[in-house]
Amino acid sequence: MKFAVLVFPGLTCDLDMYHAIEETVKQDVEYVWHTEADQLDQFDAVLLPTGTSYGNYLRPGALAKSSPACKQLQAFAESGKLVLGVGNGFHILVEAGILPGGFLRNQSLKFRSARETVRVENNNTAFTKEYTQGQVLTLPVANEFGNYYADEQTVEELKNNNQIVFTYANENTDGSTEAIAGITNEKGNVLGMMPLPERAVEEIIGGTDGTALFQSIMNNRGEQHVN
Amino acid sequence: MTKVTIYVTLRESVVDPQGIATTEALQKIGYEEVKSVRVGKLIELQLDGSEETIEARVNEMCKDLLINKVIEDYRFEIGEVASK
Amino acid sequence: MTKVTIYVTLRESVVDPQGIATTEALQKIGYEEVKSVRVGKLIELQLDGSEETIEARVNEMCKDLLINKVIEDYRFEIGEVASK
Amino acid sequence: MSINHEPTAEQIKENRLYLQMGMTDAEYERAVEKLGRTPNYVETGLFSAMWSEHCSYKSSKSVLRRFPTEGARVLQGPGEGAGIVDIGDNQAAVFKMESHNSPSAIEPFIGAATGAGGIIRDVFSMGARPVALVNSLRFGDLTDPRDKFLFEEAVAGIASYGNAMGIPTVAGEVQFDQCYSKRPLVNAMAVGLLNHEDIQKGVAAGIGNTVIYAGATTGRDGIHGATMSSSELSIEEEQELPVMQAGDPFIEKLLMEACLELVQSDALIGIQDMGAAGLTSSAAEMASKAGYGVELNLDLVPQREENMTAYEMMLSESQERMLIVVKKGREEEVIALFTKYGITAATIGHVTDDKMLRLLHKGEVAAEVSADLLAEDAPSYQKESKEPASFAENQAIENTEPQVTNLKETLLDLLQRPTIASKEWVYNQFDTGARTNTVLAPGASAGVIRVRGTNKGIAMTADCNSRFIYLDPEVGGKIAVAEAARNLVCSGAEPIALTDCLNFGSPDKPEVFWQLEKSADGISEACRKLNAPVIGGNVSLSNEVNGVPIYPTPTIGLVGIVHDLSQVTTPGFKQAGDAIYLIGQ
Ligand SMILES: Nc1ncnc2c1ncn2[C@@H]1O[C@H](COP(=O)(O)OP(=O)(O)O)[C@@H](O)[C@H]1O
Repeated sequence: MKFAVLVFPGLTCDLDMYHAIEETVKQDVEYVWHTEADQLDQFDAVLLPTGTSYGNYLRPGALAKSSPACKQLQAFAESGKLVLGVGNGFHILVEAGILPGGFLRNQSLKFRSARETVRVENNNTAFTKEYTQGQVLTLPVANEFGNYYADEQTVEELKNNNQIVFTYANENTDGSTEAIAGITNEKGNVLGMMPLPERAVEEIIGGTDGTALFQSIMNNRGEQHVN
Repeated sequence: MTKVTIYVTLRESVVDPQGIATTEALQKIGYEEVKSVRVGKLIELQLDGSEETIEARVNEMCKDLLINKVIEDYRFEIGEVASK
Repeated sequence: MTKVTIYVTLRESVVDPQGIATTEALQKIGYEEVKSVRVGKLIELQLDGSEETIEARVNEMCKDLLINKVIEDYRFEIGEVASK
Repeated sequence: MSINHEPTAEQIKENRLYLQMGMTDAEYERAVEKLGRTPNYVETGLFSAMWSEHCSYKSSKSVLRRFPTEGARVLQGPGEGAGIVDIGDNQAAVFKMESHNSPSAIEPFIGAATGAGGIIRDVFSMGARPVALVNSLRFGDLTDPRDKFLFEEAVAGIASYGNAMGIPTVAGEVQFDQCYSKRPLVNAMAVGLLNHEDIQKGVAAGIGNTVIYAGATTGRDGIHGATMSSSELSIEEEQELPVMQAGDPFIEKLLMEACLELVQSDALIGIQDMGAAGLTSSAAEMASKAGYGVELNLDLVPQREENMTAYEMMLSESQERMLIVVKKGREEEVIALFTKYGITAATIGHVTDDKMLRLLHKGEVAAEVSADLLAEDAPSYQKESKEPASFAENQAIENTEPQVTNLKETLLDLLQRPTIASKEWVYNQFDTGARTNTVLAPGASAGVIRVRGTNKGIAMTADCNSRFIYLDPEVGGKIAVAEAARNLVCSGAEPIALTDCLNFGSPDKPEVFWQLEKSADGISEACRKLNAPVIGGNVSLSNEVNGVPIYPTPTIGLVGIVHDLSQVTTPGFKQAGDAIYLIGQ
């Protein structure tokens, strides 16, 4: 399987995602600079890392829309191949209209680094098959805009389609609507999440609860999308 | 050159964590008369362009980049803004 | 209840990195007519209080908490603001 | 516009205008004598900046000479943007600590953020990728609203810059004491890694080679910041506020990636951050260090504002800028490299053989001064040093053991003191795990970053108990280093080298100077014992409010090697039934 780590200007944590692939599923992985995103169709999956891009100016993820890579990302997502956006990657997916909702500043109004308990609400996705339904994971979070917002109608739709994949299990510290921590698109081939699985793939950096997410992607290879 | 001022506010249904914190902070330091605060953005553009098209163009910019309509509302004024 | 709208802008001599990045982004997606963007804050207060004192009180709030005078300027309006 | 209103050389002399720029009569006379004529306005500005304490260490040089700076691992000692130590396997650790105290006293968010930005540039200008940040903070009591504000905003500022750069903060310290009221200390340290062959220096060598400017545009901000940060702060409520510019971590991140790519190119000769005194210090120092001269055409400097004068351009302290020397003929590819990252870069001059710093502006020579004269020939003062009366008094106090009647109450009371209480509120605002190398995050005795591809780690900590140093600067200096060393050893690391930031009151007070000397002696002795030389640092003097100096605060930033990552240890009891030992005296 061939993974692309899509790098927008100023992106900080491209390395985390790159190494997570090397560490977990040991597949081909390449950095793709945003001006070279016309090559995305050579890849099987696109990964949008966390951190900051474009200085997080205006709204985190918003300025990515000024890059042609954004359109190419939209096309890639349309094609049904897998897209994983974590943290800032989730922001970009939302700003690009690939996933519904928006983000507000954390309730604390501060950047927040912590470890959170996260519940798997739907293990029947290309990203979560290796988890059990209801499993509670411990994953790091690190963001200032982790407060996911969706209006009632959107939440209704997310629920009806089983698009809510992760929720915060104990505390919803940042104030996300319905304690949402991760959602897919309707088709299920795009996942956006705030907790950081790529920072939980080795004991030495504090845990391995993220590993199964990458293994799920890997084992999904070849399977057709059922939903 | 025309100046356009865009007033961006959080949609009414959206809770404003910053506004809540600011309300509390003001009350704590003695401004009990403050009942609520909401914090939005003020985006000032300087642009070239003909009178007739500006309005449509600014609406497009807001849609394409400046505003996230899931969480924000906006209105704008064209021309100089009264100064302090 | 009175509504006060405070318009907070960066002092003229202060560079706005966010505004610069936003200008470039707008130009890249086809809004070449945009020459500059500056991003400020819009603070909407709801407060009780007598007409005469409001102005002085709001000025104090700005000084005490709402404004960072090293980098920001402000002006405000009392009463309802015209809506969109 | 000041264009037509610049005073002439005669007016500067007659009206002693150099005083406003921070130069004394004697310093001005020294400049005139060495130059062989009266300097014009721009030249006076160059002297005042380069001969400020911040750039020349004129008052502290004699103290810095006390530090041991050599050792088997030292690849670069004090004098460059950052020091470098060998960590084996052809790799090296690069680090330095710097203060941003004065700006943080005025606008703490911006001051602290740009402090972090500056120290990060110092590290990547050496060719190293910054892998971790550490900070050391001092504030007045949290019961004072202004001090609380300064504290909260400074922490948020550091977080904003470090997080947006994707560099994890892995250790630090905060102390609160009345002596820092309104005059906080914000010391930031950055640690980087590189391969030996990638080490860069700030040199402008090779006649005809090209000088390139890269990064943010130059504005009128921070003019005379170097002299400002060397002088005492007077607190007046309604004083005219200086303009401070927010940092732009987005630009800095792009600049960093571009510079780290450039390091791999054989076109590069030298590179240096434009820090304090901006273009002046980088150009003069790069020329002087290499034994060459530099000619700059200021018309070519990327400018943010209109009608900027030569004086303003040379003394601007706009952030996120680098000065680079490349081989003649290779300009285009280097500029293209920066352009790829969206960074402005322009050729602004070339290297000469006449050892002069020559500035051209609008077709005229705006300044022409020997680079060595600016960078090397600053006056050096042996300040008067005198043991404070309080010292003997304090020494005479008998040791007494505090009488604790209610242990539980006392313990709880202690734990509630902000200086002792958990610092989670601070470090949870930092992205401590960015780039997945953090083996020990804040909350442990030291921070540890792994070195990818090896089983090694780099450990780091910042420590200084200024009360001890106030009571006995020599012993206190030793204690500061020893505490840092213990923090490393507890984490499984061997201390190898240190950086420091000497935060003191005015060196013109003999008692303060005595503290400076004595604490340096203590630090030096501890360094020798530990075989951990000082490879760089920073001096911040005149930290006083209304004439009262802060406690002497020589912050120690100690770095060590973890030889085997499986040996990294965390504090905290691991399981019931384990034996507890007390080791040491
Ligand atoms: N400003 C700071 N930035 C990052 N980490 C900090 C900061 N202040 C304290 N810490 C971390 O908090 C922990 C406790 O700090 P401190 O109270 O100084 O502990 P100790 O006295 O045991 O060294 C340490 O791990 C330290 O690295």
